Amino acid sequence: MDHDHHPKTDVHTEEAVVHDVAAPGPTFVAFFFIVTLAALALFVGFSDGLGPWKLTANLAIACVQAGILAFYLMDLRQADKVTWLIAASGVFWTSLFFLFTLTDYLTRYLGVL
Amino acid sequence: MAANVNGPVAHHFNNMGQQLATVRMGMWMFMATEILFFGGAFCAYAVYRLMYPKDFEAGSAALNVGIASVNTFLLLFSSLTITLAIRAAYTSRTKALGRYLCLTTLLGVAFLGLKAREYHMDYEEGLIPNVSTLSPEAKEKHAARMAALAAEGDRLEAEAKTKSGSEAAELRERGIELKARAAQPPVAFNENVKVVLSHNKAFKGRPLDEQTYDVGTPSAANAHDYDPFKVQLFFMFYYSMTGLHVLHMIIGVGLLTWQYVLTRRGFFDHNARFVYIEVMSLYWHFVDMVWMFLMPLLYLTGPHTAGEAIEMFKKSVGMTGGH
Amino acid sequence: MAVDEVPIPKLDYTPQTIPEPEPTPEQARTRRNYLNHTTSVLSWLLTVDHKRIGLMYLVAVTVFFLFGGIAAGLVRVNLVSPHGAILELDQYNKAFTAHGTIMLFLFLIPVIPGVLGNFFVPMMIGAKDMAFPKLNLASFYVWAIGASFFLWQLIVGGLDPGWTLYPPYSTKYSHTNVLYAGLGIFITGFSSILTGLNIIATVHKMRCPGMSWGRMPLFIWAMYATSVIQLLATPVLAVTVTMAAVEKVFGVGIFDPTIGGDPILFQHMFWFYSHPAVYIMILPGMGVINEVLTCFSRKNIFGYQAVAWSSVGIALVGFLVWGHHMFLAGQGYYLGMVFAFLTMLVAVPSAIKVFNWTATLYGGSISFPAPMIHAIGFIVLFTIGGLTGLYLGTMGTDIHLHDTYFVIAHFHFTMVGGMMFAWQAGLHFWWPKMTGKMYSDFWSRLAAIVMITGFALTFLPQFVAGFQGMPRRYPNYPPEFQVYNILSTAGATIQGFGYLMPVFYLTASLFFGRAAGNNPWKATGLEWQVPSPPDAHNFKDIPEVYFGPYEYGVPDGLRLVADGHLGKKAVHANGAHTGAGVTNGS
Amino acid sequence: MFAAIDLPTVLPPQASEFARQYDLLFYYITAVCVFGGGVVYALLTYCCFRFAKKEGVAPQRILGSTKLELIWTIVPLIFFLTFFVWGARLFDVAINPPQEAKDNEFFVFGKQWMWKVQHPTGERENNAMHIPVNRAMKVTGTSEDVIHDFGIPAFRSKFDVVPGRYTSAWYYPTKEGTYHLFCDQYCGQGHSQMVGKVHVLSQSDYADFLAGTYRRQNPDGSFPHPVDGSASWRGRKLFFKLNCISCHNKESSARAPSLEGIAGQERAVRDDAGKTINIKASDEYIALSIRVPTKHVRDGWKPIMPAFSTRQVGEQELRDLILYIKSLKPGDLPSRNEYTPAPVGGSVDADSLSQQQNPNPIPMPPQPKKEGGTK
Repeated sequence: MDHDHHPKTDVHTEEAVVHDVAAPGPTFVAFFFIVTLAALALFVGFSDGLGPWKLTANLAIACVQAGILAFYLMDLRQADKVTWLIAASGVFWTSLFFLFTLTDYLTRYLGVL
Repeated sequence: MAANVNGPVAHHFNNMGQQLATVRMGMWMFMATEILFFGGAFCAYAVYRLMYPKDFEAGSAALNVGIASVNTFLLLFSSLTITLAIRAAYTSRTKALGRYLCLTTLLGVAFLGLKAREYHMDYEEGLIPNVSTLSPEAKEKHAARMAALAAEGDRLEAEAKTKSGSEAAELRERGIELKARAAQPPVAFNENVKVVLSHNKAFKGRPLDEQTYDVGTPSAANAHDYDPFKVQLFFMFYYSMTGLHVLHMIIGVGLLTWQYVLTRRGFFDHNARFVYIEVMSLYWHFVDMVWMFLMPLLYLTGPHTAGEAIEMFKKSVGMTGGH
Repeated sequence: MAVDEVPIPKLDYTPQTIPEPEPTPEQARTRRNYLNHTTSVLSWLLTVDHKRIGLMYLVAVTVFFLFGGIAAGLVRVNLVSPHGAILELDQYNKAFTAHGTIMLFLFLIPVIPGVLGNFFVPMMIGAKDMAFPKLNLASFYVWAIGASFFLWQLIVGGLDPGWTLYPPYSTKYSHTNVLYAGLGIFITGFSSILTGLNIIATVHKMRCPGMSWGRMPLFIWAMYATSVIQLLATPVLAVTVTMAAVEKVFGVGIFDPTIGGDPILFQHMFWFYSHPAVYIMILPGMGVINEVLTCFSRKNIFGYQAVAWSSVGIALVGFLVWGHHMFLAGQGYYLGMVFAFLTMLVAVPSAIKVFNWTATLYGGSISFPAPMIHAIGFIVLFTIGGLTGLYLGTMGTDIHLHDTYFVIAHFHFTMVGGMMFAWQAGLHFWWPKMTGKMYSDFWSRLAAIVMITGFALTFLPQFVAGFQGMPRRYPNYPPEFQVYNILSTAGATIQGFGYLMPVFYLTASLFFGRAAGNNPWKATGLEWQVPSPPDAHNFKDIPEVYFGPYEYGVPDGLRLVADGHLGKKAVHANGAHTGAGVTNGS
Repeated sequence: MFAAIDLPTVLPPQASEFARQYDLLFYYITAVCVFGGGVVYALLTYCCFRFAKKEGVAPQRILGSTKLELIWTIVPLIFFLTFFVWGARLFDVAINPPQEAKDNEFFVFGKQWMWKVQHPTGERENNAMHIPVNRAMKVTGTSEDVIHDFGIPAFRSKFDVVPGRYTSAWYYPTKEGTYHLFCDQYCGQGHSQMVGKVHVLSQSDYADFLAGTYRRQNPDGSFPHPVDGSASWRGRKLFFKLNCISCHNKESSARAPSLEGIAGQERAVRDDAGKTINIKASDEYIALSIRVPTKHVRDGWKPIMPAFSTRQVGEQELRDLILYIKSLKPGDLPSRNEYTPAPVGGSVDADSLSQQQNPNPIPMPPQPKKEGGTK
């Protein structure tokens, strides 16, 4: 344990309580990208070109969309470390659940029966 | 920025900074929970999508992609407006804040309205497993098929009389089998979904049960041949996942309306209270995000065409008198 | 032994005040505290005071513990005879299901976070309240609503698929109220999420000056780890029950093999929550033990960092071991290996804790009031529980022990032998602070000993029965197992008496108990530096902390400190100098 | 209720090769745990007494020791990992049957609430499994409704039986005897009745069992009727169903000759011409005297037996009857008013055997009252 005897008053400092209100520019640019990607997703969905890769492509697009949304519209880019940690842990644990469960279904019949 | 923040500090906080940071953190944690919540459903979906890709694509082909596409854009725009709302709140422009909240609410309501219409159409088409009854069209199609089966059965038995020995026995067996099958009662959902899929031009699959049992030799395996029961499985996911999303939407719309009222009452004149708008916007963005993933997983996996989508949407909102 | 010698920190500041003397009986009688500053019924039902909410949890949880206990009693009595002594088959199934669901969802999960967590997390970190007081109240009522669903399904005929609710039995073949129970689980789970969220926010944002992570009491660390699990695991259970409910309503479903569903998937989703859930149950208990052991051995915890981080370690790795419930369920062999390996890893932090606790006692000056006896009992019983867990986490040995009484015994050794005794320890430890009254020393010690004896007698024989292959959830069984069951039932009876005793002497202490005083145990936690019962807002001024939580190393801390042994003037042994007028009656 | 408490052995019987390997690991873990727990308890006791509160003795100020932390992190971890490795290898053994086991594959169907066992040869039995000793065998199972679990403690073997899937285990039984068969996965009301017996037979006995003539001599020397699942057991059921028993019975009334031990014996009969001849009681003879009883009538008996045409007794049934009659040894014929056939599940012989063979029979629990029972 640390032994500096000066009280830490970290939680009491006036931290940046308001995200600096960037000029609406970035917001609109981000939004424009999101909408374009949505349109692209529809286009991919309606075309039969990609075949089995259609879903993969669309999910990739969705991830990009979500990223932009979180980063610019939800101001994650200005958020503090803890917020990042929380958001990351949510995604991380979900991916763990996916990883293990799907592993079961993909390896279930290896070496057994 | 922090300097000109004014507003009441709750009894148990020491200063505004602590209070705002806490509220914000709480909301982010709640969203981490939500990620896990939908993550669970998505994982279950993924498992079955891996098991039965063709059937899930068939199920997707039976959905109303027209409404879904329009809804996507509605939701995206609402995402923009709520962002503008929070920007307005930051700079304490309460008039603009009110406008944007109102706009967002309306977009949300529009989404829900269309969604309701979509569910209603699913109901009309009889796409609710174990609840729906045979749709008229499905009824006559099924009746015709069964009649054909029965006739074929009779023909085989008659033919059997002309033959002799094992050959005759074989024919008779087959005839009896076909007639027995013709006598079986239909599974309403399965027949309905076959009809709906037959309307989808882009979809070229045949139901496996007809493939295996029906008259004539099975045609060459098709990329989209599907098993109606697995399609039921898909629809269970469709209903539970969109249902959960709609539930979140309804809650969101409720909160938005409430905040709109508060705005009009001047609750947000203390600009420190922007944080409530902010967490609201986070929630709303999250709901939007979920839809971004539901769209490709549920609606866009199956074969569709843009024309069909437009057609469907027109039909949904009654611009054309059905087919 | 080799120890890292750290000198007692010298203070380089001058505290303003020396602590107030104990209040005179006069003051004690007249001062207003959180119990009596308002008295109307509504002021209790609608309170946002974390301490009152904690008390409401205490009452509710105790009631449900009695319900669950009655169900357990029925089960045990029935098993006296190989043919089933008193219950029909379906009645028995409903009895053990009621026992399981009530004890897990309505007692073990809410008990320590709900009562001690609510009450003491803010006080121990020097906060005036939880981060979200209203949310705190809401989560209590949400929990109450969920609980009422459990009660309702009990009233309208009970539930029989067992607390694990495995489909397809629960969704297709059980004619009992699975839907109500599912709803109950969903709602109580939601409450558990909110509580966890609240505690995390509180720990992050509400700590008083100087209360750095390295100076937090270990109970806070444990509660923090618990809350992380609650936050990230519970939603998956919620969605699982939702899907099961959809399946039951539509009658055709996601976990139903007849249309291509896979019942094993339910087990994955269920255990993704329910295995971490056992850590939700045990971690707070471990936290309590740290407080009690250090206090009654008058020592620093041995290896603060190790104990703190082992809590976090358990919380994290605990997420990745759920598959060891499914070795034989048809789960893939290779995935099973991964899970078995991680299970062995998660066993280590628990071992670390046990060793550290034992080492904490070394060189102490140990006294044995009721809380300490419970705590020692915890270590003894939890050790057995943890070690027998190794048999079940080892793939090979799990084959034979899976779903036998060995599992039952193991589970109860961790949950009852661990959690239940930690709860008793915590309750007896903080009771004087919560109520301001001291209970009977004799009866409390007697009760502790009776509980421990009864418990050991109940569950030790079940290990043998389990190794012989007696399956769980059997209303009747081959007679060769009868002797073990009779022993168990005898033990259960003793245990029952043990659990009833506190209800009486604690209640009695409210009326006849002597005033406890501010700090009866001479403990160092911040919560002990304020009068008992505390004021409505805990601290009049924000306390400041200057060094770690367990400075009992200073012989009889308070007095010597007051004599200026450390620094110039008074500071409590844990370095908290609470501001002026905390202790004077209003 | 307390009348007969059988004092059990502490350890379950060890009746298969896997059980032997299993117990090795089990006792290894036990040894380690007893040692580790012992250390903790010893320290705990020492501290509690040595450092109990004394006047004037101040507690020491010990904050911890990185060295000790490392020791008690790493040492347990090493042991735990040995458990893991050994355990994983054992599990590997349990789920990977050798080729000869695969060639000898039994099948079990779990059903609320009974086990149906099918032998590689197609023989079927309920809640009982007769298997040969010293011969590897594989059991594959599936369920007709909910998840069950096919567990045999004596073999330390267990596997969940999941609807819509095939799961399996394999045994190499090493000790003859009768052992418990449990359903270990909760499956509803009758869960605790979903139990049975595993009979490990010598190779020759198992051959007899498949031939349908397997008899197990009880300790008291008496022979019970044929075992459930065998052909002659089916024959026995027919023997009652067709009311043969009303004349051919233990009491051997004046109406019909006893049939005990006639197989292969020379017998004096009157043919339809009325002259007495000697005929060896071959299968064909027995068949004929069921189809056309008046053809050869046993000396000294009236030709009153009704004929049983193929409509009443199919050829396969007839075969079962013959096997039963051939299997009858002196004193075997049931009494006229004996109750059979065996109730589904608890087969009569499984119990009557277990009464003598195994001191701890599965009791017949109270039957479920409400519906939802047998589907």
